[in-house]
Amino acid sequence: MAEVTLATHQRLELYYWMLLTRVFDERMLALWKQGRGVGGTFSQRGHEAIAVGAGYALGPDDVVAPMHRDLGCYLLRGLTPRRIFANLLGRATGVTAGRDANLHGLGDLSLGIVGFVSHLPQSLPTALGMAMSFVYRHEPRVALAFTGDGASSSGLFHETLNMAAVWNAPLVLLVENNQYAYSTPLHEQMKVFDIAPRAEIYGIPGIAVDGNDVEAVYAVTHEAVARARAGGGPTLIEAKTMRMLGHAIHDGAEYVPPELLAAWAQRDPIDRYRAHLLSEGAADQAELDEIAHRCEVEVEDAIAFAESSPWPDPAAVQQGVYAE
Amino acid sequence: MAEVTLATHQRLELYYWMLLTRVFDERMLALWKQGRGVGGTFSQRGHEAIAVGAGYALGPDDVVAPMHRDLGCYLLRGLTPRRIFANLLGRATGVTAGRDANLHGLGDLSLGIVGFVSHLPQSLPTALGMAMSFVYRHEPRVALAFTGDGASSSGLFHETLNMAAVWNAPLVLLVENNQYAYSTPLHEQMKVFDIAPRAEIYGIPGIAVDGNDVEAVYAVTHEAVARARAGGGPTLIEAKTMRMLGHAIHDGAEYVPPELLAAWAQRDPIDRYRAHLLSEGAADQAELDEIAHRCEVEVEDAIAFAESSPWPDPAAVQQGVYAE
Amino acid sequence: MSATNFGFTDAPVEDGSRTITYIAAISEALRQEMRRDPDVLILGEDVGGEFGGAFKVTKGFEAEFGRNRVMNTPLAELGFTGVANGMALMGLRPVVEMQFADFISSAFDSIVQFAATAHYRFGGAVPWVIRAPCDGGIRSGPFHSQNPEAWFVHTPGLKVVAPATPADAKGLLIAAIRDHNPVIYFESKPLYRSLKGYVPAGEYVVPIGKANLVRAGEDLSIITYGAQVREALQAAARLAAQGISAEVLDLRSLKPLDTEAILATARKTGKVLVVHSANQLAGVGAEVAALIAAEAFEWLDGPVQRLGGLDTPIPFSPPLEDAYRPNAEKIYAAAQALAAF
Amino acid sequence: MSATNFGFTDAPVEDGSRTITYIAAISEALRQEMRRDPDVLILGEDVGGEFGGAFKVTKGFEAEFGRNRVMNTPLAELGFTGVANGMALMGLRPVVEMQFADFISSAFDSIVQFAATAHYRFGGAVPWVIRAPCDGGIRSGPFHSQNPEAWFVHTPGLKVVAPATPADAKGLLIAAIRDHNPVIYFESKPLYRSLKGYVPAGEYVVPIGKANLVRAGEDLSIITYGAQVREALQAAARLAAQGISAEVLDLRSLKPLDTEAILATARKTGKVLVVHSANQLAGVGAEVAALIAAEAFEWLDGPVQRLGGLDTPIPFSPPLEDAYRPNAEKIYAAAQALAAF
Ligand SMILES: Cc1ncc(C[n+]2csc(CCOP(=O)(O)OP(=O)(O)O)c2C)c(N)n1
Ligand SMILES: Cc1ncc(C[n+]2csc(CCOP(=O)(O)OP(=O)(O)O)c2C)c(N)n1
Ligand SMILES: [Mg+2]
Ligand SMILES: [Mg+2]
Repeated sequence: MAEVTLATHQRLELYYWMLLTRVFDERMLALWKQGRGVGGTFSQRGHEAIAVGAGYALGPDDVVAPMHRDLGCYLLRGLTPRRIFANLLGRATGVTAGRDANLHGLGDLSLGIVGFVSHLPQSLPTALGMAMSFVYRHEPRVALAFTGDGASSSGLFHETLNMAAVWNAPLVLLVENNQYAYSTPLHEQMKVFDIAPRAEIYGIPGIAVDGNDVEAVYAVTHEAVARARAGGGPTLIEAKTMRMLGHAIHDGAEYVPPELLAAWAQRDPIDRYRAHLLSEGAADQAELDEIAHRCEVEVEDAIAFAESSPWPDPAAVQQGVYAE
Repeated sequence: MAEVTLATHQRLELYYWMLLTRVFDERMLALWKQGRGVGGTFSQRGHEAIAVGAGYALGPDDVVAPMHRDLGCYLLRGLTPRRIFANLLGRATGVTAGRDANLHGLGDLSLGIVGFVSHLPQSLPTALGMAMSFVYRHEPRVALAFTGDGASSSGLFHETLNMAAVWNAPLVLLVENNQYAYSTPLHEQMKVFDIAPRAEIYGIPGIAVDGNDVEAVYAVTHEAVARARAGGGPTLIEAKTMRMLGHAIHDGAEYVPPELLAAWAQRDPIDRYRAHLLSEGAADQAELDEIAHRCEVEVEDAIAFAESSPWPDPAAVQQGVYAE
Repeated sequence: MSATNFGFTDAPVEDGSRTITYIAAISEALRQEMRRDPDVLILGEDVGGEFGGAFKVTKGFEAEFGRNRVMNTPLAELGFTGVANGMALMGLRPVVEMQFADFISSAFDSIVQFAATAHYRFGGAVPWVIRAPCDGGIRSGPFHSQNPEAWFVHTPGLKVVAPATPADAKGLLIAAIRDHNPVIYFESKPLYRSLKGYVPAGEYVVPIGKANLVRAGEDLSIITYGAQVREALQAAARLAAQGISAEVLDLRSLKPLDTEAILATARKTGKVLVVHSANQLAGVGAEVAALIAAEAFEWLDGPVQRLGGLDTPIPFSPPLEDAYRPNAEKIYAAAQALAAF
Repeated sequence: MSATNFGFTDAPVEDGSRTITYIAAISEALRQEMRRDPDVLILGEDVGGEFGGAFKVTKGFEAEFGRNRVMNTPLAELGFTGVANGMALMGLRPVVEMQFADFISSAFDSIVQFAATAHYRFGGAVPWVIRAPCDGGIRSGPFHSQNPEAWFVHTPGLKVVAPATPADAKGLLIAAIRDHNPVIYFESKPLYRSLKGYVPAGEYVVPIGKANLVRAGEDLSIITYGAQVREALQAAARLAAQGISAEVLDLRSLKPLDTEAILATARKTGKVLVVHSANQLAGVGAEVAALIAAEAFEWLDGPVQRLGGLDTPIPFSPPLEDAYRPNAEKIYAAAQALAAF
């Protein structure tokens, strides 16, 4: 694996984005339990290091196609907690102005983000197309796409990797292997539980990484992004983690063995990184507390903003179907 | 590779089916050039050993989903030259009674053959479903599916292999790697030109075989079928060959380098097998001539039958859309 | 929402009938058919284990029927629907659960190219059922609210049904499982737990292809299906209070359509409003309206009207979704205008 | 068949116009747009190299524009249409060739779920064109003859066009490429080399959404598109010989429909026959007929009639395909019956 050379302020940024994700997620779930949510929403717990570590490895002109567990990536790419929370509540001020639900559709091309589409894994060929537009225009830009272990069973996973390899596309495809697709465990999805080695049949690099180690995720993604930018073609990254809560807000995940969750809880990406930062002296407790406070304030502000935001105007329901 | 133990009469059968395919193909192309064909049709030259060698490895209760270069397999499974030629000419006596074109739709479930559907590679999950019905009913039967290098780029290839592996299905999936998908050469389709090793990522055996050696194709398929029947799960076979004529009747294949064709012509599966049989003393020239004569007669008979067969009754056009 | 039978006239109470929810009726039909016929099996994402599907329709099924008959699939709709094709060709009767009807588009080729044509082409019967939880009004956004029935009604070789009541949910599902053809069964999510009705306990088959006149009337006909039947009945009740007598025809079967029943009601009242949740443009309602316009022309006392979803993706936010979607209120207004024509 | 302009009135001869085939007009439009706009590129199976596509529409393109702009794809419609989505989001203007319109079903999700919704959901414009060689009558069987436009007309967020003449083939393709939305362009294979017509040499744009009254008449209207326009004109000529004056409206654009032109002709003649090659049941003709039935009710002097393909897979054998498919003869008979109503 590549050497990580992160400055202290960058490390604190990683910590901040992970924690912001966590706080956002917790407050979101709490709100839903109080009946203040609209529709359903996806849990993020366990995915913070992946979404943040990988997203952080991109340059400002790169583009990303996150999935439904990548709140951290949306946030660090510049979608504010306000805009996202307002989207969750279907408000006019949300990213999609009430048109798409929860973390779907959170696209903002000015921030280089493609809106997520439910049909998995549609984002993959989309990201490849974006990558190919960079080749077409000789731009030194890279596309990063996220997907899940579940979606890796879909044909589009193969079609995308195959075309990316043939075309030597500047694409990084990251699989968040969280052991489950909804209620379906890995062994009912695939016979070989390692996904990174699939890269071999496409003739591209495939790298597995601890998905609960934010700096490791950052490092492998950074390396893959650099390779892609330099004309070295696509990389498949598999980040292993565990989905620590239900698939979505209504799901109690009774089908997950408690021992498994208990074991992974020991490896919580945020707790681990906090301990790491403290032990390395990158930050003291006061600094970390200040970050935590900042996250709390931001999320509270976002909720207040969202809840007091106007509903979309029903008269505008047919606007925007077509680009003018 | 497994030992081949074929009796002399079996070897002569292999030769007969290959030659019947060749003669059928040649007469078919000639007829089309004379303007006596209806619609288009696919060339078979180069694929005889694969279609015949693999098909011959099945037991009578096994099922097969051939593709558009597997005339030999259709024939040896019991579709007569008459029924197939009548199908090519859209006659009421054809396999599909004029409903489907050329080698599409050549299904006869009483012979364990699934009709080919154009959308590639739809036959693969169909064959997997048939295989799973055998598991469901505890029947010692196997499904064999053929597909091309081109179709191996499609998502269904991955979806089928993945599910077959997870479910340990009695499925043999054979890729006829003939270097081209229509006009598109291998290097525009995939970065790694060997397809058999893809089996590894699914945790199943993957075997490459010389697709112009009928006994070799028979041997690997026979072994895979036996393994599947014994509960050993699926196998991926890659049979390497060359499509020696155009994609279909109208295609001159000017995009194929002549040297490539010339090189492969040296390895013609039928010429090779003829020489092999003679050199091994399995047959003398008179016997082989007799077989050739039989093939000529059968194909001429099939053409005469087809050309003199009635057209389907237009009043029946809406019959058979639904099963009663 | 607690379950009620809303404006429905209760189905005739047969021996052993009980009042159960729409979703319970679906489960019951599946369980009964699996007990009756060992060739019936279930496959789909998350249908097995303790979990029993995103909507818990098959909860407890794996325990009763075993893994062989309740198959969890990987996320691969095109592939596992193709698997159902192969199983069905061999005489099994797979019931495929799409997690949401929206994802049926991922299985499109396996349905419209293979399953729909196999019998016509080579006599291969494909007796599967796809269960597709459809429709919205429950704030689930553009990808968990779709009503894609028109694509399949337009496709030769398929059958399509859409139950509006618990009894029909049971009877049409049993009919679909026993049918020798590929049948897409659109079950309306908004009715799952909010609609109760009498459901016969034993074998109960509602024949595919027969509409149901759920309310007789004189002044106009509302022709609809699925979740909009409930809305239409509510609208009809309000219209009655205004002295307008509306007939409500529940199509139940969308392919084949019950052209006789459609034309009978059109000829009887001379005024027709066709309603569905799917977007109106080139929806199933267009076929119904065109059929009436062609075959009941001389009986018409007013233009055949349609009310469907707008021609936009289905929006998430409550005010937008409400603007998008037909409901009792909008049906009432459209029917009133038509009556006044 | 040698190319003729059949029953068409030649388009007005502009400076530099020439008589060319329908397929040459498609090639010309593509080449001109690629010369004009460096963001226009082509992708699809076998479109590159010396080969230039199954129908040779892009023959010579790779030599002129390079591999970057004429991309051969692996056999993966869902994937490469998804690639076009991504390229289009970044401002390129990919023109995707489906080898046959039939294979568009393999790309379904990338079209109906992603491309169709991206702008509504997050403002992502997807300015691609899919070229889909459709229609039959040329003995190519169930999988090389399909007319799948109804699926897409029913899908919010798409545009759909279907040229009937060489001039429109050019003008609509240029309009489609310049449109900021996903446009599916159904080109009629049976017209490729059998139909010639005047085509303006330079930039020539036929606006999407405008129908074309190709023949004026008094007694009835035939509304159609694609290859059936030629058939309708032949029928109209025969009708004229019988003293029946038929108006022929070529829709050209199926989504959006030119409702104004449709209603104008319906109101003018009071009798309408809607014709298309696609199977009739729940086809685009149903929408057109339903629209007329609702909005031109008081002007109608006879039932709106439809003539489309049968509700079967498209059969291969000549007598079966001829029985399946509308043609001038059948249009003539249906129009005559309608005129006599
Ligand atoms: C084509 C398709 N089928 C079904 C679904 C429903 N669905 C949503 S998420 C999900 C599981 C996805 O698992 P995975 O890819 O592992 O992502 P995770 O949720 O575990 O992060 C399923 C089946 C979908 N979104 N798309
Ligand atoms: C989904 C789909 N797209 C396109 C086609 C058109 N098509 C027919 S055969 C073919 C090439 C297939 O190549 P391969 O799988 O290698 O088989 P081969 O013809 O070489 O034997 C193509 C593109 C098709 N049949 N199905
Ligand atoms: Mg997962
Ligand atoms: Mg090939």
